[in-house]
Amino acid sequence: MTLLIKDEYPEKLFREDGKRLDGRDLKELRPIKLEVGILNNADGSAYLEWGNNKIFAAVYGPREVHPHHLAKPDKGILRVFYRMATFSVFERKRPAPGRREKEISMIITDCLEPVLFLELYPGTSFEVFIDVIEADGGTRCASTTVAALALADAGIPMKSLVSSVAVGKIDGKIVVDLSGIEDKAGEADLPCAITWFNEEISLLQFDGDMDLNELDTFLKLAKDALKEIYEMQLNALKSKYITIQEKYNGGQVKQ
Amino acid sequence: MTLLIKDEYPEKLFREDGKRLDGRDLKELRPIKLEVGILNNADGSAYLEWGNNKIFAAVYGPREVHPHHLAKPDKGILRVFYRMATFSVFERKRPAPGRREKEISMIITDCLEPVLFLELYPGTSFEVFIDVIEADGGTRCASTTVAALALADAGIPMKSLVSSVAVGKIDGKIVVDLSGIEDKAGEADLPCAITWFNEEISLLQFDGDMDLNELDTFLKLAKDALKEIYEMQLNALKSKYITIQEKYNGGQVKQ
Amino acid sequence: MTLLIKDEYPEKLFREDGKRLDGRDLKELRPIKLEVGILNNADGSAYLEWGNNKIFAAVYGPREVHPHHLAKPDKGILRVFYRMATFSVFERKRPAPGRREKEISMIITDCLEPVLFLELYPGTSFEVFIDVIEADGGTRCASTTVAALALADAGIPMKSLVSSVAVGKIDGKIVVDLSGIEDKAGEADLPCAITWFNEEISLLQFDGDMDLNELDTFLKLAKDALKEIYEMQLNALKSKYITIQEKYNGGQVKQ
Amino acid sequence: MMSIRRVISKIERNYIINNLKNEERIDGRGLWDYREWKIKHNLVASAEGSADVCLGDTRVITGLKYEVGEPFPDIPDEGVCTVMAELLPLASPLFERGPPDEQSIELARVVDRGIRHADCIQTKKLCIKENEAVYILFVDIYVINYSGNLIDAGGISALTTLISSHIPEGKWVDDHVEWTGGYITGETIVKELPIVLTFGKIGDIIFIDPSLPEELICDGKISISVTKDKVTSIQKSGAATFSIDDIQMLNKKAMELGNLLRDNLNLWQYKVNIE
Amino acid sequence: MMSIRRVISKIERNYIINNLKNEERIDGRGLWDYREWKIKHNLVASAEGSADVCLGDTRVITGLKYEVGEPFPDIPDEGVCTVMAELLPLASPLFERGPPDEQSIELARVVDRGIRHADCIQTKKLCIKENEAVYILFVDIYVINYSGNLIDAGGISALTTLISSHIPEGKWVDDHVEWTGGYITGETIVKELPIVLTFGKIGDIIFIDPSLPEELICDGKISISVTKDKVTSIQKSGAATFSIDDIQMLNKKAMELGNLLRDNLNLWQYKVNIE
Amino acid sequence: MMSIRRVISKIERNYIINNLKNEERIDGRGLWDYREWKIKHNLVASAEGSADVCLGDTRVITGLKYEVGEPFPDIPDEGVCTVMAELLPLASPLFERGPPDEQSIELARVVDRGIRHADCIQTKKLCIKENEAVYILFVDIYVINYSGNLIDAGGISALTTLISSHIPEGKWVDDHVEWTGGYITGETIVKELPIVLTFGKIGDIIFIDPSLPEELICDGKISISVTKDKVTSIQKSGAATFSIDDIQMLNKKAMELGNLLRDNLNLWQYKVNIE
Repeated sequence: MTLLIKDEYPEKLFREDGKRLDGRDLKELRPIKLEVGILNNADGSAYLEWGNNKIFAAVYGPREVHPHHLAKPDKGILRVFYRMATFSVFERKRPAPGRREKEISMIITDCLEPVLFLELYPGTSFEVFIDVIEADGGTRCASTTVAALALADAGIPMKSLVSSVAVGKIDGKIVVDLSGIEDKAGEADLPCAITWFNEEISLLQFDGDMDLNELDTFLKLAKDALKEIYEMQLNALKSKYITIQEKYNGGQVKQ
Repeated sequence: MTLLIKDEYPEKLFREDGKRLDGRDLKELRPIKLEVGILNNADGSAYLEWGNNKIFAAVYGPREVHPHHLAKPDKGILRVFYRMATFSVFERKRPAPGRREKEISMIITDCLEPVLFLELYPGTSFEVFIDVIEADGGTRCASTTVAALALADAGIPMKSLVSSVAVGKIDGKIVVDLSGIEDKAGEADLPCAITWFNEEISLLQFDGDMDLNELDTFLKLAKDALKEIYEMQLNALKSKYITIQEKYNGGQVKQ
Repeated sequence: MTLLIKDEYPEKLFREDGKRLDGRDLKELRPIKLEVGILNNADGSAYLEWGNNKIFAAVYGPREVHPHHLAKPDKGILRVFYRMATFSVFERKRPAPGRREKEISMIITDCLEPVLFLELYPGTSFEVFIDVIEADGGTRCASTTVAALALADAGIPMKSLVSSVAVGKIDGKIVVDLSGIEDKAGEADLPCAITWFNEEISLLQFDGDMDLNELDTFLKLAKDALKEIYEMQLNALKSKYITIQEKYNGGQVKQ
Repeated sequence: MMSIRRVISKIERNYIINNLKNEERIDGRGLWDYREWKIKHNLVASAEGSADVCLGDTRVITGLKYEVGEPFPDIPDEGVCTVMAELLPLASPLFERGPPDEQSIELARVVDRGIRHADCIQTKKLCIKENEAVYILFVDIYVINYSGNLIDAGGISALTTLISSHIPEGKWVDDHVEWTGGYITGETIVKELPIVLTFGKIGDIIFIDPSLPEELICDGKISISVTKDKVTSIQKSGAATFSIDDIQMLNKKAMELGNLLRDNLNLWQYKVNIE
Repeated sequence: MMSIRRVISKIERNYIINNLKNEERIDGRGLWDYREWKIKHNLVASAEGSADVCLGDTRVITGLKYEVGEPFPDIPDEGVCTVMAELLPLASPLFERGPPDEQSIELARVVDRGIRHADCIQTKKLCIKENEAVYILFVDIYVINYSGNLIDAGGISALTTLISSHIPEGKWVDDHVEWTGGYITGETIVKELPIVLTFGKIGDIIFIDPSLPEELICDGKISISVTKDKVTSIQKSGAATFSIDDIQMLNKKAMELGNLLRDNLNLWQYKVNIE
Repeated sequence: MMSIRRVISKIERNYIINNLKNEERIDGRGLWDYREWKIKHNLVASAEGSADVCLGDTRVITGLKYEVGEPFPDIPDEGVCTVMAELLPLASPLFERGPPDEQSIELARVVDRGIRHADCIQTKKLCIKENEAVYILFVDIYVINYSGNLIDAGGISALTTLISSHIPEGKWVDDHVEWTGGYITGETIVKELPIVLTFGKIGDIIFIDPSLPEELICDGKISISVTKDKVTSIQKSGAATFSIDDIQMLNKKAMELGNLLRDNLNLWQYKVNIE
C-alpha cells in the first residue's frame, strides 16, 4: 500500500520501458469489474471497480415525482444524483453536495436520457443514485457506465446500453483511460460516452489544448476502448442472468 | 453574582462538609418552580425554573400539519421543537438550531408520545415549542417536565403526566439532579423520564462508564426523584385551577 | 477614471467655492437618465442611471403565485426583489441576497403598494425585480423611482406614479440627493418617497440626529426634489410612447 | 385569549375603527396611551445583561453576550454591537419556524438603528486595545408572547439589557487580553437613552402602541426613535401613506411621549453594581 | 426483495408478532440472535482506514479521513474524532435526498457516544504538539443498503475503520508539522472495543437486531454500548416505554451478547501493519 | 415580444424545423450566422473591469472584482480567477429566484473552462509575492435578458471584462502588500482570446447560436472553445447525440467561425489605458 502524504504528482508519467506508471500500454484500460443487482432495495443496481474507482449505482422508478411540480404531463423525467463520499478523495470532501457533483449529475443525465423511452412514462420519474466510494480519475465515465447497467438491471426498456471512457494526453502522448494521477498531471482529458443504438456520442467534454488532427485521433481511440467496455457490460448482465438461471434450476433440482 | 470568565470547572465537586457545591445532599433536587398557563396565545403553556434553568413551553394543536406531506392519515403527529436562546449558555450559541437541538427535540418527542392518544386525531399535529432561556444542566429533563405540563394545560387527553430527572456520578458518588457544573465535570449522567400511567421509562440516555450494579442503583434513585417532581407538577396544575376557580368566584362575588 | 484603493472618505464634503465635491449646489440633483421598456421578456421594465447608480427594474404580473400558499383569496400580492450585483459596490458583495437586500425589498414593497389596485387581482402576484448593477448612494430611492416606471410600463392600473429621493446633512448643511461618498461621510440621511395621487409620504427612513426644525426643512426640500424627479419620470414614459408612435407610423409609411 | 388565528372579522374591524374615530381604543386607552409596562432585569445568569419586558400582553426577553475580536479597520478603536431578533413560534400561531423572516429582520433593524444613531452605546469604551482587540456585543431579542407592537417592547428590552450589562474587563498585556477581574457595566457603556415609539394608522386615524387586533388591521405604522431633544431614526412600514403634516406632528408627539416614557420607566434603576 | 414501500400490512404485522410471541423471528432467528456479519476492511485506498460491513442485508461503508488542526483550548493535548452518518437514497426508497435528517443524526450520535465514552479512542495519542497541533479524525458512515438496525452495523463499521486506520505520523519541528514517514495505526489509536447492541420492542416482546420489517412495526428501540465489564452508553428511541426491570435485564443481556460478539468478530484482525 | 411562457406549439415547432431543413432560420439567418453583437466596456465604475454584451436580444452584464489572498500551496506563484453566473429572474419568466440552478452552474463552468484551459489568463502575472499574496479575480456574469445562447454571450462578456480590467498594483513590502499607485490591466493579464461557440441540434440539423425558440425545442447543444489554432474545451449538453463525423465537422467549423468572430469583434479595442 502506497500512501502519498501530499497530493503530489510525479514528474514523468511514463516508465523507462515506455509503459505508463501503472504498467499499462497507451491503449490499455485499467482493470474493470462490474456487478449487477447487488442492492436489493433498489429496482435496479450495479457496482463497479475501475482501477481504484469504486462506485455504486441504484435506480428507482418509474415512481412518483417529488417535488410534484417537476413532473411533466407528456413524459417521464430522468434524474441523476452523483455524489462522492467524503473519503473518496485525497482531501476530505465536504459532506454536502457541491457544484461539481451537480454539474456531473447533469452531464450524466443528458448522456443517459437518449436511450430511454421517457415518453412512455408521463408524470413519473426515474431516479439514478450514483455514489462514489473511491475516486481515481474518470469517475464521470465510470459512473455513466455503471448507471447504464443499473438501468438495464431495473428492466427499464432501453434503446441500447451506454458506455463511457476518457481519452487524454500525457507527456505528449495520447492514451486511453486516464488514471487519477494521469488526469491531474496530464495535458488534456476527453471523457466521452456512446449510445450504441445509433453509435453516436452522448457525453463529450474536453479541456486541454488540441489541434483538429489530435482530436480526431482521440475520438478514434475512444471508440475502440468503448467497444471493450461494452463487451464487459454485456458480460456482467449475462452473468447475472446466468446466476439467476442457476438459482432457478437449483430450485428445481434433479428433474 | 458570580461570573466565571472562563468556563472552568472546580477540581472537587463536594464541599468539606460532604455537601455538593451548591449545598445539596446527594439525593436532593435543586429548587424547582413550575407555572402553567402563562402564555395566552398558545393552547397550553408552562414555565419552569429548575436551578438556573429557565424554560418556556407552549403547545399548539390539534391543528393542520405544515408541511402537508408530514400528515398521517391514521393518526395525529407530535412534533417537539427544542431551542436554546443564544445567551442561555456560557459561550454564545449560534442563532440557528443545531444538531444537538434537533436530537433533543426527537428524544423528547419519543418520550411524550406514549401518553397521548394520537390515534384520535388523524391528519393533525400537536406542536410543542420549548425555549430555553437559561441552561444549567439537565435541560432535556427539565424541558420534558415542563412540556408535559403544557400539554396538560392545553386540555389534551393524556394517559398520565411525564416526569423527568437525571441521575449521575460525580467524584465517585451517585447523585440526583446534576447541576451544570456537575454535569460537565462529573463522570456519568443518566437522564430518564417516566410515564406514570404504566410507570415505565420513556426517556433514557446514558453516557459514562458504569457496571450493572451501579446502573441498578441509578434507576432506583431516579424513581424516588421522579416521584418528587410528579408531586410538584400536580401542584402546579392544581394551583392553576385554584386560581381560575378563585377568579371565577371573584366574578360571582358574595352570593 | 478615479479609483480609490481603500474605501476612504474625504475630510471635507464641500469645495472651496461652496459647491459639493461633484460640483453640485445644495439642492441640485445628480444627473438622472430614465428609460422604459428596455427588456423585452418582462411585462414592464425600466432602466435608470442616477449619478453612478445603474439599476434595472422588471415587472411580471399579474401571474400565478409561487409558492402557492402565499396567494391571498381577496387580493393580489406585490413582491419586490431588490438585489445588488457583486461588483456594484467597492468591496465585492457576496452573491447570495443578504439581510440588507431583504429589508430594502420590504421597504420598497410597502412604498409601491399604495398606488396599486391589488384588490382587483385576487389570487395573483405582481413581481418586481430590481437589479443594481452599480450602487452610488440612494439606491433605495433610485430603485423605487425606476420600479414605479416599470409598473407603469407594464400597463398595470396605478393611482399615480411614485417618486423617491434622499435628503441629508453633510458637514452641517442640508443637501438634496446624497451621493455615495456624502452618504457614508455625512451626518444624516432621510430617504423618502411620495405617492402623487394623495401627495403623501409612502417611504420614510431616517438615521441621524436631528431636531424637529431641521426635520421640517428636510421634508420641504424633499418635496421640491421629488417634483423634479416626477417630471423626469413622466418624460420617460412619454418618450417611450412617442417612440412607439413613431414605429407604428413607420409601419404605415407614406399613406 | 383572543383568537388571532382567524382573520379579524368585518364586525370586529368596524368596532375597532368606530372606537378610534371617537379617539377611544378597544382596551380603553386613549390614542396616545401606552399599555402597561413591566420590566425585570438581569434575570439570566448566563447572559452578561438581560431583560424581561412586558408591554401589555406582549413579552420580550433579551440577553447580551460578548466576544473579543479584532476591530474593523476603519474604526480601530471602537467595539461593535449587533442586534438580532427572533419571533419564537411559541409566542404566536402567526409565527412560523425557520430562518429569520422579514418581520424579525425589521424588528432587529429598527431597534438596532434606534440605538446606533443616538450616541447610546459608547463604542470607544468597548475598545481594549486599538487595532487589536475590541468587544463585540450581541443583543439578542426573543419574542415570548406576541400581542402587538414588538418594536417598542424590543427597544426598551434592548436598552434595559444594555443598562444591566456587566462585561468582564480586559486589558492588553503584551499581545493578548488579560482579565482584570473587574467589570465594565452598563453605566460605562450606555450614554443616551433613545426611546423608539411606534404609531399605527388606520384610515385617517393615528395612535400609539398598536395592540394585536389594531396591528392586524392597520394600514401602516411609523416608528420614531428619540433622545431628549433629537429624532435619531424614523422607519415607516406597511402600505399606509402619511402626509407631511402628519409626520411633523408625529415627530413632535414622539419627542413628547418619549420624554414622558423615559422619565416614567427610569431605566437607570436597572444598572448592575459589581464591587 | 421485500417491498418496503407499502405500509406493512395488518396480516404481515400479525404474522411477525405471532412469531415473536413464540420467541421466533420471521427469518428463523431466536430473540437474541444477530443476523450474519460480514466484514471487509481497508478497501478504500483514498481513506486512512475503511470498512465495509454487512449485517444481514444491511450494508454500511465507513471511511476515515484526518486533518491536522489546533486543539480545543480546554484539552490542549488531545485530538478529536467526529462521526458523521449519511443515509444514502440509493440504500432504500425510504431515504430522501437532502440535509441530514433526524435518523442520520441519531445514527451518528449513538455511534459517536458509544465510542467517545468507552476509553476507545486514545485522544492523547492524536496530539502532535500540545496547544499547537492535533489530529482531527472524521469517521464518515455511508449506508449502502438499509435492511434494519443501522446502529449496530454502524458501530462495528466505525470500530473496524478505526482499527484499520493508518495516519501519517507528524512531529513538531520549530513551528510546524513535519511528516516522519511513519504511520500511527489503529493499534495505537484504539484501546477498548465498545460494542453497541440494539433491542427492539413490539408489544411486550423485546429482541435483538431488528430486521427491516420488525423495525418498521416496532414501538421503540434501545441501544446499549458495552465494553467488557461496563455499560458506556444507553439510548432509548421511539414511542415505546420500558419497565425498570426490562432495562436491568437488557443491560445484562447487552454485556453478555456484547462479549460474545466481540469474541466472534475478532476485530483486531483488521489492523493494518505498515513497515 | 415572443411569449416564452407557453410551451412552443407544434405548429411553431414544425415551422422552425421546416425552415432549418431548408438551411434557413426563422429570423432569416443562415445555419452558421451569429445574431448581431453589441459590446460596451468598462461601464461599471465600482468594478475593476466590466462589459455589457448583447447578442441579438440576449443581454449579459459582467463585472470583475478582486481580492488579495494567499495562493494555493501547489501553485504558490499563481493568482486565481473564478467565474460565477446568475440568471436574474428579471431576465425571463423562465428563470426562478433562488440559489444557482443547473443552468447557471453550467454557464459559469463552460465559460470558466473556456478561459482556464486556453492560456488566456496569465495567472503568474496575478502573483504579488510567491507563497504570500496573489490576486483572486471574480468574474461575475449577470443575465439581464434571456433570448437564447447565454454561453457565447457570457464568454464574450467575460473576455471583454478581463480585457477591460484594471487592478491596483500591489508590491510586497516587508510582510504586507503596499499599493504602488499603478494598475495591472487586461493587456498584462490576458494573452489568448478563446472564443466559445455553441451549436444547437434539432433532429439531424445543426446550426450555430440558437435563438430562444430554437433553444427551447432543440434536442441538445455543443459548445466548443477555440483559440487561433487549437480547441481548448468542448461541452455537450442536452439529450441529443452527435456522430463522430458531426463532431469533427463542428470542431473545424468552430475554429473557422471563431477566428472570424475574433477578427470581427476586435476585443482588444476594449482595453483600458491608465497613465
